[in-house]
Amino acid sequence: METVCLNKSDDAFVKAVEAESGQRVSRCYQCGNCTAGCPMFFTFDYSVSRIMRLIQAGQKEQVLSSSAVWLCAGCETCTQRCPNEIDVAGVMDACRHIAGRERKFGARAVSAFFKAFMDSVRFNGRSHEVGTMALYMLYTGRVWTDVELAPKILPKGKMPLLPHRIAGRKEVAEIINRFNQGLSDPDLVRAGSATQGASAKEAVS
Amino acid sequence: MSIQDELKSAIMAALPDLSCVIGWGPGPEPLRAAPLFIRGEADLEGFTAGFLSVNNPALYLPSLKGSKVGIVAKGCDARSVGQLVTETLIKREEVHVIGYPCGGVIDVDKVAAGLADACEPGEVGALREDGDDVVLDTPKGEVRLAKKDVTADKCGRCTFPNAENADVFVGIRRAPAAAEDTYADIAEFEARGTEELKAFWEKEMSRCIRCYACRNACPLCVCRDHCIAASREPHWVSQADDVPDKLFFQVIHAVHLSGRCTGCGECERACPLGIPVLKLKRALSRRVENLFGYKAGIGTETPPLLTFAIEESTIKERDW
Amino acid sequence: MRIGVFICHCGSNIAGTVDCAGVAQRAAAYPDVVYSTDIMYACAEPGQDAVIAAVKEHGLTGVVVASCTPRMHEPTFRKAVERAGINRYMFEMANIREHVSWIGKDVEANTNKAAELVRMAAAKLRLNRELKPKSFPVTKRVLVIGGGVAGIQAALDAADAGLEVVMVEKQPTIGGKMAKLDKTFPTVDCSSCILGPRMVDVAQHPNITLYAYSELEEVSGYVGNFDVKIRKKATYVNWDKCTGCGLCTEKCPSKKSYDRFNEGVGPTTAILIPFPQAIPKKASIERDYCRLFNQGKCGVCAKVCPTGAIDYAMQDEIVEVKVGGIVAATGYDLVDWTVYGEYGAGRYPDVVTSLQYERMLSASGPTGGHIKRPSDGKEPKDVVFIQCVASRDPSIGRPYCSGFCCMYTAKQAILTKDHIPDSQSYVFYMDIRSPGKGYDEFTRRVQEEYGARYVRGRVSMIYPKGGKLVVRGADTLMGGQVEVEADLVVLAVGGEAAAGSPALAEKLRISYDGYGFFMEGHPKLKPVETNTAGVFLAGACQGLKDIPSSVAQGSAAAAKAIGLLSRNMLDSDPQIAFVSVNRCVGCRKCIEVCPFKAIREIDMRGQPKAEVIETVCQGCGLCNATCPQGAIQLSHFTDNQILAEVEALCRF
Amino acid sequence: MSVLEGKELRIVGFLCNWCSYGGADTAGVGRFTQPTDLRIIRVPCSGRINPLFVMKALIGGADGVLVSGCHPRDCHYAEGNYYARRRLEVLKGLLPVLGINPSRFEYTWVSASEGQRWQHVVETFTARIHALGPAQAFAGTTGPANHNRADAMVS
Amino acid sequence: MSRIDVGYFPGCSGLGTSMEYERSTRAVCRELGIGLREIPDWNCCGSTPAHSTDSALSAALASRVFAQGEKAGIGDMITPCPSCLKNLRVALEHMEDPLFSARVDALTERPLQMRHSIRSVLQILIEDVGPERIKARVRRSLKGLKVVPYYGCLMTRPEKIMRFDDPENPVALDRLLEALGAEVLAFPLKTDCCGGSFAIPARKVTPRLAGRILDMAGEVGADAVVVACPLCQMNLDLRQGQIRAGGVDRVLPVPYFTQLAAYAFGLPEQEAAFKKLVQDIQPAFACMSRRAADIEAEERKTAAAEAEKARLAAERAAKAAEKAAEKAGAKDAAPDGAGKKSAAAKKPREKADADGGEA
Repeated sequence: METVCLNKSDDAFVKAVEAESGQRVSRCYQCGNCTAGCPMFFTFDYSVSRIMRLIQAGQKEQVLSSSAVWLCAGCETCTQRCPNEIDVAGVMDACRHIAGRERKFGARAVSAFFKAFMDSVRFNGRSHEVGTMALYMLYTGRVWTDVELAPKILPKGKMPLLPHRIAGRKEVAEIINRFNQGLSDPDLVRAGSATQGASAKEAVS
Repeated sequence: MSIQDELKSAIMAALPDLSCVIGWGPGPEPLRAAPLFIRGEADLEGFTAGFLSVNNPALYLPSLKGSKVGIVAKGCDARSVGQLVTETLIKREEVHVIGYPCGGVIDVDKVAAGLADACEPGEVGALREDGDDVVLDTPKGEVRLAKKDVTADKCGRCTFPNAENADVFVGIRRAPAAAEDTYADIAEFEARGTEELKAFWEKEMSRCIRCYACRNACPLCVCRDHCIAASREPHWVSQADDVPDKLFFQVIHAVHLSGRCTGCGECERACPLGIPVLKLKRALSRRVENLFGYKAGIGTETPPLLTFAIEESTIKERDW
Repeated sequence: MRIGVFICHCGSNIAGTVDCAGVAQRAAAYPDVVYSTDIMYACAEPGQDAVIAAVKEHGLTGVVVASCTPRMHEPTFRKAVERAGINRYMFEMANIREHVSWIGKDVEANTNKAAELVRMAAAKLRLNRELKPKSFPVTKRVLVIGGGVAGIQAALDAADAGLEVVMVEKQPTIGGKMAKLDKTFPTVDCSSCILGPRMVDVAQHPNITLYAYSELEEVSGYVGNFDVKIRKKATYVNWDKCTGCGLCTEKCPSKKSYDRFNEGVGPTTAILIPFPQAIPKKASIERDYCRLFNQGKCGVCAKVCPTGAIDYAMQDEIVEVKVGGIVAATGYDLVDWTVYGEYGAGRYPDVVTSLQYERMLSASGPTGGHIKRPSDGKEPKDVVFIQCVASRDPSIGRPYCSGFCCMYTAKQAILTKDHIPDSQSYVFYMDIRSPGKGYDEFTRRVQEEYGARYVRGRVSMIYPKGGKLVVRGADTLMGGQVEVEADLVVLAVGGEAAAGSPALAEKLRISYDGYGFFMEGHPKLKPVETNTAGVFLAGACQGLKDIPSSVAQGSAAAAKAIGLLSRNMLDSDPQIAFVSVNRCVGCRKCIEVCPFKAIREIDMRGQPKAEVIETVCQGCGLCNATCPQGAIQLSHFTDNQILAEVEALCRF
Repeated sequence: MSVLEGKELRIVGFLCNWCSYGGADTAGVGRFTQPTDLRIIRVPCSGRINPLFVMKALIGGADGVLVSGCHPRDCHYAEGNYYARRRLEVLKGLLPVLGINPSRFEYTWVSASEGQRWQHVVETFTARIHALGPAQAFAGTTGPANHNRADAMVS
Repeated sequence: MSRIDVGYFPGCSGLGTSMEYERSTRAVCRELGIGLREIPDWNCCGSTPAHSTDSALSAALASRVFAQGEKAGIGDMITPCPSCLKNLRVALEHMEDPLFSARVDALTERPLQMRHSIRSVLQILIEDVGPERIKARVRRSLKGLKVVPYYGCLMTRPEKIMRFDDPENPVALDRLLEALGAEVLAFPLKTDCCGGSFAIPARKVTPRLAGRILDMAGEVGADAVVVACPLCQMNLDLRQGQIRAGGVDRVLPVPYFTQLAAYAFGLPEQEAAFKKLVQDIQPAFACMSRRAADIEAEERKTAAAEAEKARLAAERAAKAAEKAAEKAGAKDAAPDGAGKKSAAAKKPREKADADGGEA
């Protein structure tokens, strides 16, 4: 354990989380209801209410490097029951966004799975279960993941080996590429993205 | 028998019970009839009821309270009577209303415009109705004008040509000129925008001479000698010849008449400078009608600003 | 006029963001101002003395004080100027604290605004006239609405002081919420043992008239002379004949009525006496459950009643009373907790409210003082208490702390251990709020001596599993999730203003807040007064509070009523309408709109004129705004006075 | 009225004593920061407000006029605000025809407990008036008659 | 029957692990007169990985789906998958904000023109078709089948976005299953989380969360857990082995509600697609048949008793009426006895009509 120096609270981080999530974290009075109802609690390093507290205290490093923000399943139970009407799941999502931008992945397997999924979507326009699993195994080296399920599901004919590729898959890939180029950055958009967006598009093509 | 004659016999029939009957008689000029107070048959000489019967005889009723009076009434005059009764400013049993079907009245300013260079309206010798036209004798010969072009604006939108509350009605009821008052004139006026209208009133009110003819012609002005425009206790306006003060007087008159004005138009007609002061009152009447479905002088319900509803279905209060 | 202006610093409250000396300097140039100064605390004794001294020294005939809101200190300064020999209405206040210094930090803007407000006040003052109150006789009787512990205290105190008291209670018995409690904190003494005798006193006091099962129908009139209509609801039992023997309740065949007094813990009969110590101890019929009323056949109670008191044809009755003062003591209700789907929304029988639990604890309750699970009647071993249910919860519009739940939960945990020695209590709480004599010690005792496990965290969900209730909660101090398998869950449900409070407030013409609690005259200085003279507040209707505070407020409200009615005559407010007869044209518009029928038509030399009935006029000024020729004016708020303020603000 | 030119506009408030003036006090006690433009005239009841006061202020150069009374059903005098509601609602119909932007006038209800609502009302209305900018005087004034008139009333 | 035409977004899993949901949804909609117009060349909504990365990215993928809808003139659409539904609804909600909308447009370069709405298949069945019409379409009642409805976490949450049913105790699925004839058991974990997609990266999640749900279903005596979400279905059905390894020993079939509806409507196995389930549903149906026979026998007994009671009551009433008529006859010449008779005679005919309508 380390002594937390409260003078060194990262207020910019607090503001960033509030801006990203649209929530006011100061409304949280630490009743613990989010933690109480959280189904994923047992996988977390910090409970949800601890995450909320750490955000309030501007403890950026602890929040962004935690596994909890990545393991949140987004089930919305905390949001539903928060007496202060904070979209807690939205705050967790926002932390994930910020962590992702800063290349901090507190739960490698989860972020690898997300990447595998998004790659599958980028290639095909839709997600392809077999493809996603293959990519996931590739990214994590966990080649035995769920392999015992294969004999159960394969005979059912529910796992087509080939993806359904959509005609507009390039368009979908473009969306993801533009995002990766930062074209949806709020400041950029606010500054009048029309021209910049167009020029950026030319650069890509 | 002409309507005129029928009216005369109706007046004579009623006169024994009345202190007088108010109608119209010869005025200072052939185009302007004047109020005529009939106390005997002799007074009927020159009695007229028709195109020139512009004045609203209801104007005199409150001051004659206490004795039973008859009036010959156009539809709009009868609305004034109705409103005065509703507000208990006069007693219904003290008024004997003799109604007749009104076909509209003259607007002398329009005649003047129609005459153009021929002569001044005051120089016209006589007016004769001929079908849809009026024929005027002028020093430069006869001038024929379309009647609708010299009829008062209010008559064009008249929904109440017959004195429906009359004790005696002479003639056959006329169909109204319009099914309802759409206040199109006000909508059009308002559409000119606040900036233009501000300039409009600045210009119009700069011409106002503070003669109060508008107020004096209003049958529903109850204040009479105690108008707050001429008082220090309370002291609402100064006596200065300023546009804001003069405009404020018009606001006073309009606000005092909101939910009460029957739209008889006497204020505007009486203005020697032709300032369209009726517009302000009609703007408020439109609002009152839209909000409360109230038309002054028709029916006997309490005027809307002297009562209330706990839930106002038509008032959408601003949600902050 | 010679006007003196005093700009108050209010310590730093005003002077912090207003240049008071600067304002005083600017005010010196206003018309008729002959003396202007700033002053540290105008309301304090030296401040008042300075005002008085200045009046005498400078021959002032009018005074402006710029300080706090007139709703606070106008009476103070009026008295001060009166001591200086000026009529109290030759005084105006400019509110430069609540409306200036406290709502902005821009010193330049604040100073300018303060100076403008002083200019307005001075402009109005120049038109003020001396006004003198008239006096009128008062009715020495007080109405107490609500027969809970606060109302009982107020009624007894007022009655002991010699006032006649009329008490109106909505339920068939007085006693309120306290009568339902088993024990009280922090002494754990028997609730009915301390309340019961007080209830009996109410019944027996010669000065108290009790209308139980009655409601306030209508109030008119004003301080000193209210006219009150009370609706005595039909009980279908003639209470003059009913002896409270209870034979009818034994024989009543309809045995599934909702037991209001026992909060629905077990059913009751359609004709009932709510509980053995009920005052009045009379039977009444719950029409909704009575077989005779619903099936047209029965009449058992009428047959068995030895005094023939049953009267199925009974109708509501309206009683009219005249009173001089009113005490509202309508208490509170529990919030409808079934909005919490995660707690089962009422689907699980073994999730009960704290008040239901009180009835289960009470020896005179439906379980005879044995704690039993509603589902199977078994004695629970693991009992979970959840605090802050419907308190401190903005998501359901109840963001406030109910104030008493922490303490009664501690008490209930203690009683649970007393009743079932081998039981274990778990208390989920957010913060323990125990500021009161012996209160915090009490919450320590329940943990240290009675072994209740206090868990700091809210409960997310309750669900049944295998005959138990699983309580999913958090222990934020431990930093994690916890679960308890409970036999019984007691929800410490928060309170809200009693049903119908806003409607009653409207009848009484008092204000209420966004939650329906009645507004006190001033949060600090007028805690039991309201903005309506002669109407006082006692108990939880003003804001949730526990028994000691309710009793204290009941006494305070009584003291206010006693003080008011100790005088034979009251001064009327001279800020009423007056007619200038020569301007009046008798158009009757003022008569038409006056909400109080305070204007009548008189005949003056054959002319109709309006006349204000001075004792009836309340000074709203509606007539003034209605009169086209301004013939009727409201004293102290005349057209000219308001116009002077408007014109002080106009630039053209 | 003298306001801080370029910073403030002239906003006149007519508030009933029992609810809205109390609400403004509550806002003050709660330190709910508000723009400084508003000057409040206290009247016993919104029913006391003659619509002509509003007109007087608007023609006299106020940039905005705000009336606030008790919520319907909550009038200290039982009915005053009901009349006020009708009269002020009707008055709104006169302003545009007269050449005055109707947005310069508004009425609302604020109770004595609603400090925050009052803050919101003041902020919103002040922002609205600032968006409209200063009102233009009706041309044709010969002199500063008003203050003379106030003197005349006194004499 | 009035036809409903609506856009249809199947979601990616419909092409794979939830093809039985997809197939039965189409069949059930067809039978209920809901015309499904599939969004042309639709793409993945991005699911959890997208919204975990960025809200605008997630909304952009959703926005393309709506844009494809616009191409075909579709503004209102439905989807069977609650996870897709949440993403699409959140996107619509966020895009109300112009700045956010501009950020999305910067990614798609296809600004939306129409108003869009999206609801779930369950929602359209309950709100637009209604339990009554569904009941009327039943040919093979599920009488005797004890089920628990499992909604999953997202069908009704977040409340402000989904605006459907009670977020804590939803009942739409209950009503629908009751309409099919099933006995719906009280189930306290209707909206508990099953672990979602975290079954893959975090192995210990499913045995615990899905296990808790299966265990509770078994405890309350369910024959089957009825679901409306592909991910929930996979966790509860495919992963029952993993769950068992985690210590919860319950074997329960986990059909989609649309499969049960297809069955109840008398549609062929090809459309109900029960064979696609990992856990066999036939034992549950066997239970159902046995119980149905018992219930029907019981019902016949009570019906007979009721009829006897009614007959006796009618007799008594008739006698009383006769007596009254005799009494009144002295004063009134025309006693009205016929009215009653005709009313009594009308009853059987009504019943026959109803039967005819059924058949």
